Amino acid sequence: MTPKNALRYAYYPGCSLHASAGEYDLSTRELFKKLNIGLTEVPDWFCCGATPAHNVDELLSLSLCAKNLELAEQVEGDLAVACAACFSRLKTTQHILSESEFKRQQVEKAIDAPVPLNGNVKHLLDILARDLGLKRLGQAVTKPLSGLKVACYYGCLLTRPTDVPNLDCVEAPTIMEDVLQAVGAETVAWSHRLECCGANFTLSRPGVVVQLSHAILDSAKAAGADCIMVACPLCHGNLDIRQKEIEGVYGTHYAMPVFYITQLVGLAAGLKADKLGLDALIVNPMPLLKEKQLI
Amino acid sequence: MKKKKMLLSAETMDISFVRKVEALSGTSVRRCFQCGKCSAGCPMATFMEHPPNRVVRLLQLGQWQRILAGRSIWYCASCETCSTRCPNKVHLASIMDALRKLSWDAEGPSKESYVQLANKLFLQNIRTYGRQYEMRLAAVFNVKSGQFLKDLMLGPKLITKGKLKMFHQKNKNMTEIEKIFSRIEEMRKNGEAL
Amino acid sequence: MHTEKEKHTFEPKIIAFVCTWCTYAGADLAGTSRMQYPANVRVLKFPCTGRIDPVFILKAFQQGADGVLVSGCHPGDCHYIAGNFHARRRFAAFRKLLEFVGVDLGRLQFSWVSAAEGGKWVEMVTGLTEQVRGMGPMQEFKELALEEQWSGSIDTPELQEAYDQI
Amino acid sequence: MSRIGVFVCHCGENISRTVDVERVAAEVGKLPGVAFSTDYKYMCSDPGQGLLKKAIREERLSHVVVAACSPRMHEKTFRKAVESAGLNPFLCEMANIREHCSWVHEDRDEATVKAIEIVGMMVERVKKNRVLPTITVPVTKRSLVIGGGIAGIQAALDIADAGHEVVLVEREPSIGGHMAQLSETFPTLDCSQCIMTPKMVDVANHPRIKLYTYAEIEHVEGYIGNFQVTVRRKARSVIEEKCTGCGVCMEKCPVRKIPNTFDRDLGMRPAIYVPFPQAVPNTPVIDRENCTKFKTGKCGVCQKVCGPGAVDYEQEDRLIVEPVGAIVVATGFDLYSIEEKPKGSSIKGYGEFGHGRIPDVIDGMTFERLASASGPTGGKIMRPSDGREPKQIVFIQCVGSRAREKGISYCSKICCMYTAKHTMLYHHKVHDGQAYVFFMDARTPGKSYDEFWRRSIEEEEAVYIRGMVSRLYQKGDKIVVMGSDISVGVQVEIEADMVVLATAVQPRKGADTLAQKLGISYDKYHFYSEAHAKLRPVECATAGIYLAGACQGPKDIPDTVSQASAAAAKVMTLFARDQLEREPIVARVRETGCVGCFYCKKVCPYGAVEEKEIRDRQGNLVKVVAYVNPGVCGGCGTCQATCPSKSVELDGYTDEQIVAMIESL
Repeated sequence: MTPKNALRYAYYPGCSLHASAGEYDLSTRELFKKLNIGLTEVPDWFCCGATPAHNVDELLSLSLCAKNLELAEQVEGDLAVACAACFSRLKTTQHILSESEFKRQQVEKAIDAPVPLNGNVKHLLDILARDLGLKRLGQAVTKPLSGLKVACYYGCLLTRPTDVPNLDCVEAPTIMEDVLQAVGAETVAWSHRLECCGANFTLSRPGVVVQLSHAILDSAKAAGADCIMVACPLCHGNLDIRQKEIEGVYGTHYAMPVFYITQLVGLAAGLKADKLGLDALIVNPMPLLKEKQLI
Repeated sequence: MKKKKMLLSAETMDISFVRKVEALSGTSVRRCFQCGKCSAGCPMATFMEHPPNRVVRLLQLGQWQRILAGRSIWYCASCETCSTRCPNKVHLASIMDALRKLSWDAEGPSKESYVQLANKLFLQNIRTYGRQYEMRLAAVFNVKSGQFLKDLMLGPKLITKGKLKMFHQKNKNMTEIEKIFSRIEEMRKNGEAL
Repeated sequence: MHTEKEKHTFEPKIIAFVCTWCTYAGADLAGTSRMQYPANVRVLKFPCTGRIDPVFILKAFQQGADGVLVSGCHPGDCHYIAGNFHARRRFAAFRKLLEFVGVDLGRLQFSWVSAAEGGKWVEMVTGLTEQVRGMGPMQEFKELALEEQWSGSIDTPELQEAYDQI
Repeated sequence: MSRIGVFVCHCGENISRTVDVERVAAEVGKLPGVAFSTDYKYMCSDPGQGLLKKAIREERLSHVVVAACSPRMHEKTFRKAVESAGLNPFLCEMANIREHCSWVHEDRDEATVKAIEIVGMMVERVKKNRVLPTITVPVTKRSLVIGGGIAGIQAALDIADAGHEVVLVEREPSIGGHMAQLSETFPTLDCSQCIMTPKMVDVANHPRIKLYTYAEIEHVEGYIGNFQVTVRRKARSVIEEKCTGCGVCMEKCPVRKIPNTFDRDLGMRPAIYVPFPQAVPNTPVIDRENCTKFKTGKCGVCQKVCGPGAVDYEQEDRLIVEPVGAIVVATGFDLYSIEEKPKGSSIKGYGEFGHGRIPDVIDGMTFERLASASGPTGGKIMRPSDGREPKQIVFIQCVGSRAREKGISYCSKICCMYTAKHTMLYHHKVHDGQAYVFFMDARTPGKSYDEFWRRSIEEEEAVYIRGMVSRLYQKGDKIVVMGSDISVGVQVEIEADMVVLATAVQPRKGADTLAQKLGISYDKYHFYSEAHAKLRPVECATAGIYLAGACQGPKDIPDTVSQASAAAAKVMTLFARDQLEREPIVARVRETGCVGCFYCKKVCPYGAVEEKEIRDRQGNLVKVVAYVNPGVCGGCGTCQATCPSKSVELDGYTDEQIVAMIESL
């Protein structure tokens, strides 16, 4: 039984969380359980279309997102989204369709249903920092992440673009830092928080990803970070999975673990490594966590 | 093509194409005053033969063939840095989307077949499975692009880490997704949608 | 972009009561900027919205107006210090009255348009015209007008006599 | 029966392109009361006016309607013409068929019908127009100048030199404004202080200039020739008459570490201070927020050391009423701030430039203070963070200006020139340094301006890069500038030691509040509006108030000085007469109808309504009625709309006239 005023959300994991980013999904579910926040997965959700869809077919992209928004209406509560790309697409769809009557009519025709435009689409960060609140988040901490120096990486899509009402200040966001500081970690000031990692070129042009992600890893290391924290499966893929390759190309050595936000917050909330899927990370985080006595 | 002299006249400046871009993107092309801030912040500019500001400039001159012939639009990462920082509220990321759509529709010539191929497979996957199936996406991409050995070293590691699932859940509601795709195709056929 | 002009079956008549310092100047600016708006509006210039007697609005409806727009300076910007504040209070009360007698308030719009807001003027006029077009012609007051003749002057012999006796 | 003449203007093609003017003249000619109607190419031209006058005489016209442009444009012109033909000017009205018709519609038929209706409406109105006598009022030959920057100083000196008294009000403790902060000026590289301070001293010594510094406008009433201005003299805590300006108080003040705003916070000042050594008046002021005496009650050092006993902690704000006949507004500008949320502004800051959090990213005015020989560094260019001399310096133009996204779409006009000047000053002071400028366009229209800009490139070796900067970030002790050169089409990255932003020129904070006190209009950015963009660029639409300098729009020093002298000339023109004719648009009370409720008195914004007793021949009080003083009445007509017995009427806007217009539709 959850109390009446408990937080409850419809949950849209997105494709990656059911595949390459399984640990993000796992840690999210476990953390929210621990924090007494209800998550109900939207039944039969579809892919949001991600970048490829809006890249070549806006109508398709809008329709896929609109369909998902419609499906989410079945579940009580605001829509919680974990992936930054899904979040951006769903938000942007709401924005575009509420601005353009013409596009809304087309999309409604395509999905054969009215588009709910007033539902709140929230990123996990928003739920942790604002709905739950930093204070309550702090109270849930059993093992503060003291001594862990984290570079918070926002990437492109979490705060952009300006005209869509979004997560935080578009050029100087602090929401990730706020959350991490609330759970006792130290955050570093660094320059590449908002730079692009190469995104979905990981499939078609991995060379691009290597170049761009290298700059990000370099900047985080220069700022003295122990690890990087992300809130996007694609950013994670590029920084974590391709890290070894980048080291090879540039002859550098980072060994910089890349965590999902829910993994770090979960760790502070006292969740065990197996519940956070830490073993699924390519860059092994265990030496670092042991050194900081967090595990 | 790119070094050929531009002969400007009312006939060679294809403004109807610009109108189409404006309608699709919902943003003004003429408003751009070529300050170059988009190109200054573009993470992909070094990979493009026409930096973003020049793409808009060519568009202003109605020279879309020059844009579509190149790979610039396919190297845009959709990070939206340009749109976010444009002093003039030109939503360049949307213009890029519109250009890609028009190029895609026209089966336009492009030097960038890999990105197009990846996009095509991605959308096919959605149509067939409702969700993205990364293992299949990567495997088919490698086969189709002829890069059989690409990321060969990553594969086994990802599978052991549980990151590439050999089998995946198929969406139970597949008819719905097919309907969306076919309705859109229908609308396009009837000229109701761009 | 040039759009093909639509032909409508009903062209509403809109009367605008505006102050000379802000809204009239704003409408002038719309002109000098060559903005386009529907030709349905007729502008009556007043020194200040404070001068606008609610009776004029009734009169306009009687005379066949389908919509009335009253517009002056933004609060605080009045050339006559505070005329628009008086107007605002007066019209707040007057709206209630109009609603009571059964006038659809969608036909009457109050707004602030400054001398710099040519665009806003165009928006207001276009918006009201389209809105009133959707509502159809205003019938109620036209019938009344036939029965009653209001001269605008109260110098009737009866009244004069009454005053002289005070 | 009235014999109305209607004159329809083509305005070249401006009207006739969309309105069939011949048809308008023909249709209107059929209206009852219209005796004559015609159309002409340019009614406002000399032959056009001649046509009008001739018709009045030959056709014995009783009223005139000119269908042309906005009355705001040419009403005066035509009323004058009518008057010279022997008619009362208020029997002439204008029908606006240009701004309100031909320019805003495309359909010729629709526009013509509308024009006929507009003219018809004015015909009905003019029938009810009455002969109005001109009202004359006396002129107070004193002038108020608001703002003591170069614009206010120039206007005050010109008016005072012409023999009229001037009250100069400045908000800061000293006059001088922004020009006093500048190091050198373009395009001659004159030292700003050297040309400015003599003028400041002239103001202080002028027998006909009354200077109120540390003072603000509290309240303004009245009208052209007869304003009553209340000035608030803020408590300086130092009695100006007693202070000798010896400066001992400032030396002894124990509080020393208050950032000096005059030096853009680069230097420090005590709690009792003058903003800069050449201040006029050279009288200190106590900053009560930071003074120990005011914070804790203890201290009092300045009072103890002051020989003449000028320090007065008890001093309070004083209100002074000054009668003046004309007002010159010269409140100048503020620089746009790139902070996250500039206070009290809807305009966005620059997150991509770090919202002003990187210490060595400064604005142009801060660079002026660094370069100024009398500045906090003695003219040495050094970084605010560590005092090192920057060897790579980057200037970025158009920060805030021409940035619709941030809320400002205008060009600030002065930045191209002062940035060119900055590169020169930098090169003169740091010989082994390199200056880079990121710019979109170089706008250098002005005498010797383009030559100056070219010199900064060709002789002073500044590197100009066409393209805006996307982002700045700190990397170690360097600032990385991410830009692009759009001429070459490649990205540019510079590791700079210092970055100078040419931030936009904005009106002073509170410009809107002052405008409301003065009853003048302003644009959406809060720049004050001139009466006519081309032909009346120094006058406000409100009679008797004139504009000088950057409060009207971004301006450089020569333009500001020219406009200030022009405003002064306008004031002198006004003061050349003893009596002033004013528009007889005033309210009159019909005493027979007035019931003496005095609602009109309550709503009158000018206090023009008085109580008047009516007595019979024996002297018995019959009743008390309202009386409107025509000298004070502003002509808004609020009384008329309020009067329950319809006993007060505004001449020129009577119920009869308005109802006639409504009925014509």
